[in-house]
Amino acid sequence: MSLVNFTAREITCKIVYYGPGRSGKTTNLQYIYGQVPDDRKGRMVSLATQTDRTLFFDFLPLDLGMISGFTTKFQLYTVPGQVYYNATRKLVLQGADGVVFVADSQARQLDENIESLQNLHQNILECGVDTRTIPMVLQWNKQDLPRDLILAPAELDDALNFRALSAFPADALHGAGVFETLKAISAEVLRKLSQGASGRQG
Amino acid sequence: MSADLERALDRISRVRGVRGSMYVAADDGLVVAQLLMETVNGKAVAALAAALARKVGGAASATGAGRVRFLRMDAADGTLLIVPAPRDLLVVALTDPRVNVGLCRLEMMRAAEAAA
Amino acid sequence: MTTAVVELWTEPPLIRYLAQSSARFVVVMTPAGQVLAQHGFARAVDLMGVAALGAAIMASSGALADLMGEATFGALFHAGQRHGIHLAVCRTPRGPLVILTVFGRETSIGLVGFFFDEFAAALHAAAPADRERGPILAEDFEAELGQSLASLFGR
Amino acid sequence: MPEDIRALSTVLAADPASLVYVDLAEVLRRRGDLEQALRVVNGGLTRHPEHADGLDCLGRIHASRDDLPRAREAWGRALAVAPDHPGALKGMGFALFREGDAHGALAVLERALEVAPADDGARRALDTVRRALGVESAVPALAPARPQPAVVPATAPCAPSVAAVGAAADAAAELPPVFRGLEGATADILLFDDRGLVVAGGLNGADGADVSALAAAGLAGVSSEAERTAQYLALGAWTTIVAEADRANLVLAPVGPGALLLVRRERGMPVGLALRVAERAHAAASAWLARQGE
Repeated sequence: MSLVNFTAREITCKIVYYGPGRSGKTTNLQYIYGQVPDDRKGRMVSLATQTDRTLFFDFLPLDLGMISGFTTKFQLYTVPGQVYYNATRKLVLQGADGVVFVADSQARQLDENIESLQNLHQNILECGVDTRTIPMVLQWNKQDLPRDLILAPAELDDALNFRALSAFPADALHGAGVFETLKAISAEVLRKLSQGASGRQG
Repeated sequence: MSADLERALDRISRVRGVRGSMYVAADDGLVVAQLLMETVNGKAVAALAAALARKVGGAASATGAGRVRFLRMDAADGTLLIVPAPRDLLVVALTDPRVNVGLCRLEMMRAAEAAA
Repeated sequence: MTTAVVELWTEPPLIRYLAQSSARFVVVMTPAGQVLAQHGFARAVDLMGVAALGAAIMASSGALADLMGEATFGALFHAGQRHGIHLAVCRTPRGPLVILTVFGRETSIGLVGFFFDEFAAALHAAAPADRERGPILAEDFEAELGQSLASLFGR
Repeated sequence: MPEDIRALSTVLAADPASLVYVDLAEVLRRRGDLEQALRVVNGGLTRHPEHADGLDCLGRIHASRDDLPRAREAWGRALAVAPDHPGALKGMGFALFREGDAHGALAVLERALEVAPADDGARRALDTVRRALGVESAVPALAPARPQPAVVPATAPCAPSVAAVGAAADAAAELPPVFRGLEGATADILLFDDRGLVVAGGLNGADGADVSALAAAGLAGVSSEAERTAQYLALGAWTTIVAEADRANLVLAPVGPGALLLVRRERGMPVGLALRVAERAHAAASAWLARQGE
């Protein structure tokens, strides 16, 4: 639930990048971290294993600047993708204001994508949140790989996007689609605030 | 609680007017072992006694008095007694105002030895 | 000494707690790691990172307790050379809050723990019930968002 | 000439532009050779007029000479060059406190501690200032400023504290003879306030040197600790603390609001007897304090 400080005119929102192992969630955050000037970001915290797989989460605080008279801050988190880390995924998901589902476009990863998306829905439900109302966007990552290895955005839409959510083809390693994805989820999350939905008031 | 420590605390608590006695970790202010009347908040006694012992210990060395071996704070409604023990422990007793301090002190010194 | 408070009702108990416990600084946050209030010498600290990690520790310890059939493990304490931290959950009508206390050698975990109990009770008593709120942002926020993100990415 | 002074002088002679002038001036200051220290630091500052360490050192020398306005000016210049200079912040806090501006000192010392969180000197100084203001933490100070302290607290920040202790000790020697007739009236009985300032009596160290100010500053904190302990353990008002230590027994007791009495007796004297002496000292102190209030 986003945190609104009316005294300091400040909004803080939590956005979680979700998806199967090695789909590129951490890469999204790393690209954002690399692009944003120092005065608009905090330190990026990564709890990773020795092989650089996310163990608990990555965390990146961002300062979006002034929106509608509020200093708007986003906290971006990733979850560990591997199936056996579900307990920690659930913890990171707690209190999320929006979710970016990062799918791996490779055809052979389709089952993992489906399984992870189902797992996301289940975990959101367990957090006591309605999956139909939580702001969410999809990202079809690794679209830069050879055509014969990947599914096209339309195919991924058919397989994963049942709710007709906004979806963005991406190459997170080189930055393509990262900005558009972040912009879309930011708009979804802030739209909820403009509609007077849930929130903690200070 | 080891039997030796338990016995030592039991002897202190047998002195008339003692409301409770305990071993406290001097640095952390946490209870290591305790024998208390129900009305005594062991957590509070441990934390505050350790803080007082540290403060008086520091001040005593500033006056050139050396290391404190026995500390007693008298108040209108009770007395707090503290004896430093080996292994960075404190033996602490909380008593009624008119307790036999000499007897209590003796048992606390023995309790300190039991912690060695 | 800095103080930043999002939820004003947390401030008096927070200031009292820091003074009583002689801690260096205290952060009050949601279980999701969002900072509701902080007080003390925290200028040199990456507060956002501290909150995210503190909340994560509490969340994982709670999950571990659950797995082991414990209701909760209560407070957590880590001792360092110069600083110790005390992490605990306080239940309020506003929902659970995670409290991170950082303290130095001028006090002790015993004192921090003792005064934390008082603080938790004071927070519980001071917390107003959660309430619905109206729209926060103007409906035409999207143009500003677009500009903000564009400048963020140097576009 | 001591070895360190010789070595530093040689370096400075070989390279008059060297920044080692600060170290040399500081060594001289600590030895009490204040005029020579002043000459050295002024020489260095002629070449390096914006050298914050040099300006900080100049402040310390002026403080040691008891020239507070000049000390404050020097620390002010240091802070103009380097706003977060820990030494200058501490010095400025010390100067402001001595001039009676405890609120100003509080703000500056809090900054000093933020800049150097591990600096025990700054922390002690801050504690002293907070006690003087009647605040335990750097809560926005609501307590009214107390009158300007008559004696400098022994825990005054950084190097000037040496001078401060000296000044306090000098003052102690001229204190009123409250405990006349009691054994150890000026060497083992001390009356001080809860800000750590000596009021009457005196306390000597093992070497005979006056440690009144140091003891008062150290023991003042015991009073608030005892009050807190008594309050939370529901013991009512505390009346006495007895500490039996290796070399002496100490009896500490509050005398009216805001004043504390310390009686020290050798280890061999029975505690009961020491308590009797303390009772007599307490009566004398109470009577004397009551007369002051008339």
